[in-house]
Amino acid sequence: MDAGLIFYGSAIFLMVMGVFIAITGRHLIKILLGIDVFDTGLNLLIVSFGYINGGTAPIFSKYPNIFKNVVDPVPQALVLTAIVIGVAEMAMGLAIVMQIKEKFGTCNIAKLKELKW
Amino acid sequence: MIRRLIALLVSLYLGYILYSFVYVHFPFGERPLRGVAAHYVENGIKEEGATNIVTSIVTLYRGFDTLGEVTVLFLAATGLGLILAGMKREEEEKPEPTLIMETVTKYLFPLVLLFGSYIFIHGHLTPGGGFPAGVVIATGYFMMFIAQRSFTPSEYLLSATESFAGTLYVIVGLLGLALAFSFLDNVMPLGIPNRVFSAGIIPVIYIIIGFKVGSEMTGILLHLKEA
Amino acid sequence: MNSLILFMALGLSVVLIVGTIIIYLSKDLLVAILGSAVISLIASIFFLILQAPDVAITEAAIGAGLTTGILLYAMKKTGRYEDD
Amino acid sequence: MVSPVLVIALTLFLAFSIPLLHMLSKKLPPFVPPLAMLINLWILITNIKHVGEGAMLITTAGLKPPIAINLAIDKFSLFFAILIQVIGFLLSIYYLSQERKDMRFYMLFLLNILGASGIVMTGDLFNSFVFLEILEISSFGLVASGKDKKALEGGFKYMMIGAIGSSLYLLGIIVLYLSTGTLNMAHIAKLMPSIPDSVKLFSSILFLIGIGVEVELFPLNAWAPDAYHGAMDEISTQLSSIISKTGIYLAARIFLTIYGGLYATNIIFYLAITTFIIAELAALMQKNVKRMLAYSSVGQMGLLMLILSVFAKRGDVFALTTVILLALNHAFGKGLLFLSLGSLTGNTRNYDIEDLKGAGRANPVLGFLFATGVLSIIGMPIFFGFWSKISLLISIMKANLMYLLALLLLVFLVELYYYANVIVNLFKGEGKKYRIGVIPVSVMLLFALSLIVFGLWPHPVFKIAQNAAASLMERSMYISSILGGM
Repeated sequence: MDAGLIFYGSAIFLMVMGVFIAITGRHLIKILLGIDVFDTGLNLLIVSFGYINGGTAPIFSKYPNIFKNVVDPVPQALVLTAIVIGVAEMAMGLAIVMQIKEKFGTCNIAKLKELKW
Repeated sequence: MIRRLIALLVSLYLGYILYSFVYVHFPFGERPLRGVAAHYVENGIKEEGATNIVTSIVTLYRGFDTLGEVTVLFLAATGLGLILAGMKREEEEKPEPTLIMETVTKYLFPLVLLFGSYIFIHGHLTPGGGFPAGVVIATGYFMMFIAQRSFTPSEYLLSATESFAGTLYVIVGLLGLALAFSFLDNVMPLGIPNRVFSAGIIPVIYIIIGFKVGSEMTGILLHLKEA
Repeated sequence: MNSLILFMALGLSVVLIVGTIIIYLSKDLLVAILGSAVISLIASIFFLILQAPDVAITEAAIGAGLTTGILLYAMKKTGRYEDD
Repeated sequence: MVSPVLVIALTLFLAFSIPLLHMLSKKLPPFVPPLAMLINLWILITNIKHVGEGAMLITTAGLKPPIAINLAIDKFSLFFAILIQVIGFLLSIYYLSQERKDMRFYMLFLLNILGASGIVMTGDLFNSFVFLEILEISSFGLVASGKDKKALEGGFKYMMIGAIGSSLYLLGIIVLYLSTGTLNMAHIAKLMPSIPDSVKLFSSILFLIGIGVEVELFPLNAWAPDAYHGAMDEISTQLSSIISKTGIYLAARIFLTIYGGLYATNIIFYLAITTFIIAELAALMQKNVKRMLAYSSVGQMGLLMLILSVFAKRGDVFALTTVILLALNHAFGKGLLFLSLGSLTGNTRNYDIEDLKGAGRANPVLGFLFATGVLSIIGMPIFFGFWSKISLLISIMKANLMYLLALLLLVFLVELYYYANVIVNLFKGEGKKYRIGVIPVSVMLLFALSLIVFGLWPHPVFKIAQNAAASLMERSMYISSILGGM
């Protein structure tokens, strides 16, 4: 079995489907869910980039025994940041959606016609 | 329907391009550890004293990013409050929580808080750290909102904690600037690796982040609940 | 990675695919939101398999827990069903 | 010497402490942003003489690059940092005149400026992503904070496109990291020759998508007219004067410094030229003046990217100077137009061209201010716009690109026509008179005055812009000053 196919494949599938859901979604929350799925896929892709065959997690709990073969810690640190940024974007988007629901009475983008879509 | 199908095919095709690109240039698991990553793995413990390398990258090597990350969360909490302010509140019938729920959550709540603080205090030794810890604490509050009839944390206190923790984070960074001419420098003694009191300012930063994230997330949930 | 873990990952990735399709098709937003929570949870298991425990904990707490919570609060306000 | 990292640290400190100050007194929060901008300006100005050839290196975490994050400030970034602080200062003064109950608005505003100054000062790619997110998320909040239907819709669109664009920007960063093993801009630039061409092309397209959202490139600019239209007038000023200028900085920094000459130049060229033409034609069709200004803004950004893509490869310092001059003119001119348009409509948020009839005659001061902005944007003599347009034409003629010259002249005629239409409308017939405070008028006067002063004495500005452009072209200098003798 090809590990690359599983991890890269599912990460990229999530990204693709995320964009697809965001583009074709008719409900604003559905669009946000699409962006969320896209972000999850991207994070998965970045962490899979950092994997090194046979590597262990970059935590040396048996110090001073340092294993030389560890996975790349930098993508993990970057993904930590990306996850938090994703939830921040989501919260902001939901606030806008809730106000839209209150002002327009609907969350269906086909019915939001204040500005030209 | 046809347009959706075309959109699906186009996005799948783009995904296929991305996949084949990635597969050719970065084959899974075969990239050697090099560049800055190799430096972090080899010298991380010596330089910063934390046995969890990811933690030392997050809080010190790339600590400036983490300050920005905390800012993003702060931004989300304030922006959410700003946008939601002035919304009509719908008074609706809330189902009464059962006695079992109420009692169990009352006793579970301190444990959740304890678990959260365990995570951020041991951030430099074990996986976890300030962000998940803060979220665990916020989840504890979330549980209390749902299960208790009259539980509302003081917004005033939340906002004060958030703001105070944020300023403290910047002050810790400025301390590095004052003592070692470099923002966010690890100015405290490193201690012996693998102990709780080690790794210089990393535990301090994670405790601050834990409090800050906890209060921000609780604030977000509170705003959403009351909207 | 031994083949048992790989086999498990393959099974989980099938669940992942089904999850995204459910999010796309479902008219009930509650189902879609829970689908995204499941996807985050599986992603966090993948992170664990990929030797990234820090990311796994964060994703489980933030992606699967908190995001779902705020989405559910928002859904309570905006209505559960997608109207056409 | 005052470390420029304080620009970011102190702004953050003040933004975090606004809730505490609010608890002390409800009157304090509005005064925090101007204070922060003043301190920042002072810090940046005292640092001007320390920035020599190449970039000034400021480390964080006590470690040399590429190990830890660093700030890298050369003349180009200093120029943009000061521009951002000046406009931020003027806007924050403008906000003093408005009654605003919610202190959170000021926090968002301050963090927006922080994101922009972070982007222009950082020397680390991933750090620029974090600041980009700060900039974007605060902009969604600011756009949507008008809370009427248009503002919310514009904010949501911006959010949708911005979220996906910045994620792709992140993917571009990761691709570069995987091929070089570092995130430091100078280090990546140094290792650039070792990267295979296909990876370069791929990552530059990802960057282009991420930055394209900020610089409003077609087809990523669907949000721009709506967000400009929907946002409050001051926020539109901020969008056009600060946020899109930060995008231009980022584009120049990434494509020129890191890639060493625009990569995927053809793609950028065609996208930019499409943006330019479509947006100017759309502006011509508009009956809504604010939307017209928005489209004209998008068109101007397209023009800037167009010049970048044509001239960057040739290493033409004069053309880059033109880009900077145009950006400066646009920042002040469009900012002035949005602000004065808001006052001319009496903050009714009704921007139809028919409703503006006679508003300029009824409010002569505002009419004069609006006319100043228009004259500078279309490039009349004695205004600053004249010099930027002239240098643009000269640089195109020097490069012997006659088709571009013809196109530009044609589009300038279109521009002239729709602006003239608005001006004629403003001074024809009878309009309503609006009361307007001292502070907004003086802020707008400062905008207008700077356009006239720069127009009458263009030499110092020209010199500064030339230095900034030259430092952008000194790629090897930038690399060696950050990495030392490595």
